[in-house]
Amino acid sequence: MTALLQADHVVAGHPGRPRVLDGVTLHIERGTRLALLGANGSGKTTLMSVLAGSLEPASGRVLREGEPLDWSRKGLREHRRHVQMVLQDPDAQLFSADVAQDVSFGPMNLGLPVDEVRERVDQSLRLLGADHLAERATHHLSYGERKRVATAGAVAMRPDLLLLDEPTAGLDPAGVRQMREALDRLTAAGATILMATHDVALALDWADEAAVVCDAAVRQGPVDELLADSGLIARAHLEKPWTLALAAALGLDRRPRNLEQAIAMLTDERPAGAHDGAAR
Amino acid sequence: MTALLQADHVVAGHPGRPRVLDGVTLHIERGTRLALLGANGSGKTTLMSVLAGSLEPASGRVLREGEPLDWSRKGLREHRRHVQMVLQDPDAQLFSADVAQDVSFGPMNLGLPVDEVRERVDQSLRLLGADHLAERATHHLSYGERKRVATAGAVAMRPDLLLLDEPTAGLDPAGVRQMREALDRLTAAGATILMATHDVALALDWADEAAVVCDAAVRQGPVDELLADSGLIARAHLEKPWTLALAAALGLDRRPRNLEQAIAMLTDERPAGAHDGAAR
Amino acid sequence: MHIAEGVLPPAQCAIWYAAAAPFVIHGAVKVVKEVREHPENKLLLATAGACTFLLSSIKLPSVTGSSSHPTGTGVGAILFKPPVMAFMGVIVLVFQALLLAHGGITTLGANTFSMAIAGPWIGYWVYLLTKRLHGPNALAIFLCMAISDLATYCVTSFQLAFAFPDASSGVVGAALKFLGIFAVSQVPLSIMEGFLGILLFRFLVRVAAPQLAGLGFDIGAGRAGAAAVAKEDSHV
Amino acid sequence: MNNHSHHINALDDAAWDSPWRRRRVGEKVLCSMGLVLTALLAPVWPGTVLVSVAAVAFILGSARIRLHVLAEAMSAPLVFLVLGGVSVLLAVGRTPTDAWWSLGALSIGPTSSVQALRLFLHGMSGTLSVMVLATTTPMVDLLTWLRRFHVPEPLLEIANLTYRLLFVILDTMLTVMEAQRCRLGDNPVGPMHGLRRRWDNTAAAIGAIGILAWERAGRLNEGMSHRGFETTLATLPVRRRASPRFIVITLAVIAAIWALSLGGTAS
Ligand SMILES: Nc1ncnc2c1ncn2[C@@H]1O[C@H](COP(=O)(O)OP(=O)(O)OP(=O)(O)O)[C@@H](O)[C@H]1O
Ligand SMILES: Nc1ncnc2c1ncn2[C@@H]1O[C@H](COP(=O)(O)OP(=O)(O)OP(=O)(O)O)[C@@H](O)[C@H]1O
Ligand SMILES: [Mg+2]
Ligand SMILES: [Mg+2]
Repeated sequence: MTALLQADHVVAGHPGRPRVLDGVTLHIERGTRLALLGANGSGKTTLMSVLAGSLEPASGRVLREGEPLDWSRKGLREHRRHVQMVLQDPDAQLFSADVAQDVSFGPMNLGLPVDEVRERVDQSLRLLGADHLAERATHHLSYGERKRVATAGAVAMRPDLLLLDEPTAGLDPAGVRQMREALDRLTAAGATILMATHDVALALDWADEAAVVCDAAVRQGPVDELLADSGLIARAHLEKPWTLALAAALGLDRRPRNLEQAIAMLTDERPAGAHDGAAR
Repeated sequence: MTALLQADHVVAGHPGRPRVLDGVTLHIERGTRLALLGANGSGKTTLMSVLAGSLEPASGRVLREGEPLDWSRKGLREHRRHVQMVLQDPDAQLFSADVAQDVSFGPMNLGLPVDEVRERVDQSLRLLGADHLAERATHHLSYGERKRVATAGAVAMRPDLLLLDEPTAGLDPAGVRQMREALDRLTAAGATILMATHDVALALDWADEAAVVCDAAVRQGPVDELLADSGLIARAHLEKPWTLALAAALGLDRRPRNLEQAIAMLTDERPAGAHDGAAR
Repeated sequence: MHIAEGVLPPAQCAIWYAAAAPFVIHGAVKVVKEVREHPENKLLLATAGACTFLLSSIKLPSVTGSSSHPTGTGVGAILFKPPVMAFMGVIVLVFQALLLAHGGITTLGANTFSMAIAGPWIGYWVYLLTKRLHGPNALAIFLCMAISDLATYCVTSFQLAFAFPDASSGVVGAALKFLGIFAVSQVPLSIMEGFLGILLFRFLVRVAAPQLAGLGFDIGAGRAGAAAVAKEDSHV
Repeated sequence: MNNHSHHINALDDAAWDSPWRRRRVGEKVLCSMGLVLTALLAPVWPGTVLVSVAAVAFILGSARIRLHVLAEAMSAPLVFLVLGGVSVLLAVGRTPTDAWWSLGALSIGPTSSVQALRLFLHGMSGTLSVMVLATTTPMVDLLTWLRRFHVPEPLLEIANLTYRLLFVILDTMLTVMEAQRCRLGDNPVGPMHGLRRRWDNTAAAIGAIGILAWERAGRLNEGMSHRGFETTLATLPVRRRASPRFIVITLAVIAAIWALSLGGTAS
């Protein structure tokens, strides 16, 4: 089993806090949707920086397709063709005043011919539903638009793995929906996505797997299983998604992941009335 | 009926967009919990700036206790004793080296004697559940802690009305819970609160009333009523809170506001046979 | 206070361009060398430039409520050293000319000379001299800020005087006239800027001591520009 | 942060939305600088007036910039020009024999008033000519264009980042100042409107803005390193179509101004 990307007993941190992560192991399989959960300051962003090759761990290894990451300039350049990270604050990432120019930054660094760069810029803006923004000034964009453009900048590198730091934070519900549609298009186009978020309902609905950062370590598993674990939830400052909480309160042995499934569960279960479902 | 604060046909905006708000009328009664909803860029923050006396409307009036706001230096000083606003980004409003000093900024500007300032600082940190932070350096605080300290800075002015711009954005679920508890303490202590948020479930659960900014105008009403209005929700880029969506999908004529009420609704409504099982 | 576009005769535009060029090129060479070694310093310099630009839109408190604003070149001179300011000053002046219609392109040389060269250099010399004479830090900062502001305005007055000698008393008379007129706003402003500088550095020492040390502030001069900044930046 | 049209970006906004955005930068520079040089070199009358008329026609007519944007932009240089004009108008010292008016050492005469008028007209026409460029060409386009003159790349990149950071930091600045206003930072209780505290507060605001700006630059640095930033900020060149017609019109207008001015002085 060679994972697309893998962290192996990683210890990493920052000057003031050297062991934010203390022996973290994580497997990201090709094609999964992985949600990264955890309290404020638990180390989600730190872990993503390690995976993106931007923060060298004090010990432990990062492996891509089974090969240890080479932290030299050359090795990192290669790594970034495969793994791209999008930060939470779009302003921390958009340096060019012109949207198309900004998105072209990564492909230009790859030394691609100008025509191919242009094509990639168009395509990635389209995937993010932001093609109409190409000629706008970065500082004229709304927050949600900037988020999408920042993501397009990473997508233009055609990475195998996208690391997204709270891509829906600060967006209005319609913006969240648009971002989710964009992520679905990316997954359909073959990308593997890891998304850090504080929104447990979103994680449950979107992800296949979850990784919870807690006490400087990571617990990985099926998202519905981890989010039903009350002990973990309390320790990691999370909360149970309402669908799971509702099912549990009604004594149903199901794990609906979203509103539709919850409705289905309740309508399935209602006609049968005094059905055993409730009698457990 | 004299509202605590009232906007009367307010037209306001910014140099590039002069009519972000175009004839907005809003009443804030003493003691209400008012949720301010709307899309990104709809003008929630702009409206709060007008109410706080930071942005003078092009036309229309702001009335406090029925008296039109006097936009002179003196008038504004008086207004800010009664109305305080907390911005979304906590970093931009902490400008002192340590927490206690920062919270004292407002009271010091009121020219209060040092002892009274000290007392206010203690009390407001206590209300926000942040008394243990008093001696810490502001730049060592976590995101959630900074949010609470920034709010304490406004609370120390002992305002009648607090305007909070997305106080729970970016917080982990435990942080959201703590912030809500703090708001409950503030309400118990007599404050009226207006909170801008993108979290419709939170709005429904917390607020009595809602004001939705949409198409440069505001619709005000009971929160459960506005959030059940599908037309308004679509126009304002919102979504129906899951509790309301669930009740509607199940064809129930109820408006549960949170998980507990949803559970109660479902257990009430289920056939008697199932009842005992589920009621555990 | 910058000289508006079109006001200086062509020959004088050329002269001031020529006078400013060596300083600007010197600064630019330094900056290029600096960022070749530390590409990450680009951002710090850009931040300094953006802040200098924006500083001119901050209103200073005053009793009368007039709308004076700081020029900020003194802070830049202390934090980033005059050669760097000479180059960043050009960028800021071009931006002010094209974004605010403040200054101009043909008068860029003259404005650069007064605001980005004379001001920072003279201010910085005074700063060093005060320190050399064991003057207190606050005094050094005050003098640097105030004098770099005053120097800028004196040079500008002379530039205008050369272009428009007084009909009866010639260049000297014109210079006195311009000095007199602009003194109304500039002398109080430079004093205010001096005080502001003291308060600003006091604030920075309280909340950002390590970064200041990283910039070479009060630790010893001689470190070129932003060299040390980048190292600090990683753990800001 | 979008559209923060503080007065800082009225011109910038206009430039981004201008119908001339698609024009080659070189053509716009030719037009603007051609007018500036004409304003500077051609005989004051009627040269400067014709240049002003041509510049306004280009800006309002051809580039369709709204009048109030131009008017607002011109208000600051106008103050300077009026101030400068008045100080040139009033001569000091011995009153010249041909003076029209005098009061003590002050006098107004033909020499000083011609000088003042010259200053004013040159300034007006020069500034309007630069506005042709400023209202139609965003700074990024200009910087990208400068590449072809082999300006060292790092310098252009610094200028580019300065421009981008301007708006990011402006946003921070407005927020910090609003936060202070909310807690009476600009309006404290005390003698002389709390002057002492206001000074402290202003220093704290500027310091806080500086520190936040610094932090943001650090974060942008991090963000860029995530995107593979090593030494240069290479981005896609923008494609633009050349317009011989525009060049011809520009040259014709400038030639006409010269012809009229020189003809005017000859007669
Ligand atoms: N550049 C840095 N220098 C020093 N400490 C840092 C730095 N970045 C993060 N930290 C610290 O490392 C810890 C983990 O931070 P991190 O940003 O990874 O948390 P997070 O899980 O992403 O939190 P959030 O949900 O708030 O984004 C925190 O205690 C934080 O204060
Ligand atoms: N200082 C400013 N200058 C110019 N335009 C501004 C300024 N602040 C906000 N705007 C514009 O005014 C509109 C309303 O902005 P506002 O911040 O009030 O929206 P909001 O409802 O708070 O959005 P969000 O949910 O994203 O916080 C937006 O189009 C925004 O771009
Ligand atoms: Mg994070
Ligand atoms: Mg807002």
